[in-house]
Amino acid sequence: MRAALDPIRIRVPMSTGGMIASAITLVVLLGAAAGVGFLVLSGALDGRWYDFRDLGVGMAHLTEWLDEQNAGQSEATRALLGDHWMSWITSALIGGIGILSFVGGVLLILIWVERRLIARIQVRRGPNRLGPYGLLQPLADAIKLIQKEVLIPEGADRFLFFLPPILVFIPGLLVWGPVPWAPNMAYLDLNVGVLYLIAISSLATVAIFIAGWSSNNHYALLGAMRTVAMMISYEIPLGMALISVVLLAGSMQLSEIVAWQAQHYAWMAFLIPFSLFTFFFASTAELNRTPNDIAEAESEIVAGFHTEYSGMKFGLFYAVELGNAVAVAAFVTAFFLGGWSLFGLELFIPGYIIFATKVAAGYFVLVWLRGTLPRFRLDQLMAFAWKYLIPITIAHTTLVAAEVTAMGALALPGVIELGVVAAVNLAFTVWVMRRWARFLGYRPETERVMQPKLTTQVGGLQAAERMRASS
Amino acid sequence: MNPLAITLPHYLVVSGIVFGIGIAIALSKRNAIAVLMGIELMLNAVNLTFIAFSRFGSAFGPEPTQPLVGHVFVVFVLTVAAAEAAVALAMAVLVYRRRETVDLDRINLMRW
Amino acid sequence: MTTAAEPYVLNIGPQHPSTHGVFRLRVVMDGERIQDIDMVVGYLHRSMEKLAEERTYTQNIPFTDRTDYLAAMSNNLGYCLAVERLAGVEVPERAQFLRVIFAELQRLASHSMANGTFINDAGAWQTPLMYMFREREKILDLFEMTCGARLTTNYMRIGGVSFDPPPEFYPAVEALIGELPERIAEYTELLVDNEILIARARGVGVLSAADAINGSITGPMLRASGVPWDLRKADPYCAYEKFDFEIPVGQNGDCYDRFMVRLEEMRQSVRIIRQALDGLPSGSHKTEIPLALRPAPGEAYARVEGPRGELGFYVVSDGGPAPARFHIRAPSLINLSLLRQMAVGASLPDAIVALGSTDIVVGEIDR
Amino acid sequence: MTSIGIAIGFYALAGLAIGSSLLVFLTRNLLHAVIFAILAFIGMAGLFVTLSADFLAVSQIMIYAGAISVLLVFAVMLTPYASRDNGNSLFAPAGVLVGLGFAALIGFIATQVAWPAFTGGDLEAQNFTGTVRTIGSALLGDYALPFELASVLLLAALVGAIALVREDER
Repeated sequence: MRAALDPIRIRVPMSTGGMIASAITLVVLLGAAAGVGFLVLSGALDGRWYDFRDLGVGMAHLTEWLDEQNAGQSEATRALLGDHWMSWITSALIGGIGILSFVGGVLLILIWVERRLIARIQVRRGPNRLGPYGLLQPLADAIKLIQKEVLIPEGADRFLFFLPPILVFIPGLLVWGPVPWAPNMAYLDLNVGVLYLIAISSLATVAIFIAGWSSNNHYALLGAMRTVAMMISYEIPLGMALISVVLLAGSMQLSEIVAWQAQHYAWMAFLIPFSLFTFFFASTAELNRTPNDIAEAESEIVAGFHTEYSGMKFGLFYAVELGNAVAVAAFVTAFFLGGWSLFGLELFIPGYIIFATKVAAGYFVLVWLRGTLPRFRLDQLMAFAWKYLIPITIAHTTLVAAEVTAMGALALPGVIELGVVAAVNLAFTVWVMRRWARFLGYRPETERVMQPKLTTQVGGLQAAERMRASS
Repeated sequence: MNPLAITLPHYLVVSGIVFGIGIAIALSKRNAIAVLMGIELMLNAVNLTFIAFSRFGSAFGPEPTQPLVGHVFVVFVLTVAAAEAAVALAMAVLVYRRRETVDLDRINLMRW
Repeated sequence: MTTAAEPYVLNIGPQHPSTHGVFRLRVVMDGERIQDIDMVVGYLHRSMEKLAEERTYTQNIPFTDRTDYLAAMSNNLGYCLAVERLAGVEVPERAQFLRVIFAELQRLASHSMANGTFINDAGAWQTPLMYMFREREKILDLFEMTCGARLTTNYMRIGGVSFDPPPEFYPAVEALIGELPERIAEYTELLVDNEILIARARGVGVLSAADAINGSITGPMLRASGVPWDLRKADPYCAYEKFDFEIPVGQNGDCYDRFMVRLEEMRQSVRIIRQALDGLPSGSHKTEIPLALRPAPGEAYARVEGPRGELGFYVVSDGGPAPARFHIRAPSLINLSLLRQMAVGASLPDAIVALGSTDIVVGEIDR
Repeated sequence: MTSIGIAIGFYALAGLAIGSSLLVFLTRNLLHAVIFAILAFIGMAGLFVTLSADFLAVSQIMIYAGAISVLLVFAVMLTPYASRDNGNSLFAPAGVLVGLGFAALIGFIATQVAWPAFTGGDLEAQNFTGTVRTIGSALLGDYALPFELASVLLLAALVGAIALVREDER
């Protein structure tokens, strides 16, 4: 595969000045790292407002200060507005603006990232004209989309046609609420966080259906039917995969799930690999991304449910799709890849940077899949969900529940416990996946690649029969 | 009375209004699916009542005697509502297939 | 008594990502299942066969570029063979070899495109297409080097080829066929074992050998159905009888076999080009013919194994400078006619994959 | 519960729930009615949140706005032409009267009865950590039998719904 990228490999010539500059940069970076390490180890940072490792700590200090100010207000104001109104409004505003700007920025930059990555996978260059490295391309795209006319197809239900871009955009923002960026840095740290995610993601189903329905277009309707069928089917394995996580961590709160993984130095990905696989696969189905992008299969139904949407309405669908992909990467990170923890290194590196790195890695896998795999067929995907994933996830969840009970009863040291659990789960996953696939009639040895037969003799039907008989 | 104080009667009034609207929909709509929506609204209103009583009752009090019985009931109501919606809508589809209508005024033969 | 779900009509095309041109499928669907399918062609009709009656024999060569624009060389070749047969023109041996080299390069380019778009139709988001475009691009560079055009080459002439390749052509083509086996191995690695591709293409759009022969389809589709039939072996033209190559024959006749047959044919083409380059005789590349060729009254039919199948040209002369009648046997049109058999009863994605494996070129269907 | 946040939330969400419910009744297009019903369900979920019922609020969104609404839309779509309008039958005036009567009755009871003095105490003071654990232990403790029965009911509904709409294989 190395040869594939050969024609466009970029060679950076290293001049003496460049080497000196990079040496200086390296020294400065090392010095900064040493300084940070000293600061952290000396404990000077712990709990201070300038603790950069966790912006939530600074926020807590700000809230405290605002509450003091609040207490100094007049009796009448406090009776009307309560004791915490200043801190509540401030934290809501800061968190909301933070999430909005993060999601907005991510959407802008990720269009570029995705296009460049896919271009690299496809031996192309990708957008490189507008701005440095083509970075301004998403902006230009957005401006173009805003300028375009929003067409409403004839016979479409105007009210219903208007709603779906909004209805999918709101859940697309809401899912970012419970994301734990650092130990104290989650905007909406619900104690039913997992359920909240499932509930919010299920809201988009109706919106997509309405979008396809109201367009008055067969392609859109086919896409909508496919999407709904797939989303409903894949919500079940998705939820079941998360149940395993919840059982192990003993909480539905995302920050506690991450804290559990950090505390045990064990990522869920090692403990329950099958859940990771299920969650990721089901998420690609929910996201309409390759290999499960049958809902907007370009070669079949043009663009699926948003065939008739143009201009910024299409832009909203597109943005939500990208944003949800990043959100899924974030949840894979939080549930399975240890969130902000990195085996103790989170003491030195800010949690949100670790988290964002993992999110970027997860997102890269999604893009990679998109650039590589063909697409399943609808009935194959549904069969995979109902015949394969759901039975195995049920068995797997039962196993995890038994393990959690046993762990509670035996109370062995953590390393032994979790090691045994990881080994058992891995063995179970491998065994049951192979076994069940065989049970369902999957025979890789007979379905192996059939090379064409080579011959130099030509002929008609009889020759064809002779060749068939000779095999 | 403090206008900011939201108490049990507030919730009960909301629940009553929604329940009334649900009854009105269920009784006066011709379409079976619309009737089903009315019933779902009624169930929702009842759920709100359960939770309101639970919140303003002793369950959330200083020494909870019977914790969250209302909530448990709501869980069952949700279950039943889901089951009911599935079966009722399946019936609506079936009736449509047999008689090409879901107009309740015309489905009057007790047979199809 | 139940009322079944009503079938509805879906118009796939004229503008649709997977019709590969302006071509319309009028599909009657029941849910996702196809009940009936109509192929509506003619959006790209340019009346070539009639126009050809107004132009001299040499002037008609550019028309043949524009029928199957993905295999211009093969079209040129077929037409020139027909006129040569009609007029009794002898072709020098060097020209024969050059014709073989360029026809096989064209086959490589066309099969790259066919396989790439087929995988694209199966849902891989353009990656295999782009990989195969990479090699096609180099082949088109070779064409440009030789005759100045990339797509509509207009290279073959009655009595030979228009230009002798320039000196820099030979190292370039050596380099290309040196690396092509590696590249084809790369596609194999990427695609052939791919579970999803096997699931999508295996058992889809199956045509038995008898069906294929009855439908008079030709080319890789026929061979994928298990019939060992290749005009390069069965009715050798140019210098094909001098080369040592094999024809791949599929086993099931499904879309996957068509893909594999095309991939294997690419390997065989590399073999042929290698032999033709090694044995390239010296001499003239073209027999001089009169500017206004006036063949004796009569008719001739010449056929070549184009990338899509039997590409036949039928030319009738009444003694004048222009053909009295000109007809092209377009393999795409005839191969497409069995799409109905492959698609009815299948689901929409399967039909699209079957259409992709048919490898149609709309310019050739409509002419 | 004396807080400006709760008050604003309550009035906004109550308005959303009641207004959307009214629109379900008033609108002429059945699909629009489904959309408004979803809004009403979401408003109800919001009211659950103001009552500290976190688990139920999320369940409400998941089951009503996520699942039942999809069922409703599907039912509308699978019964074409017959079910596009949301018209009233001859019983509409009577139905509205009954609805008004019920609403008035419940409102009267709610405002006139002297409810116990306990008015939803300050949860922060009690270290309130959510309802999930309590509901879970109740469901698997005192209410284990109804819980299992509910699962049987769901299974029966699943099988029943499939059996009802299954097409004859001919």
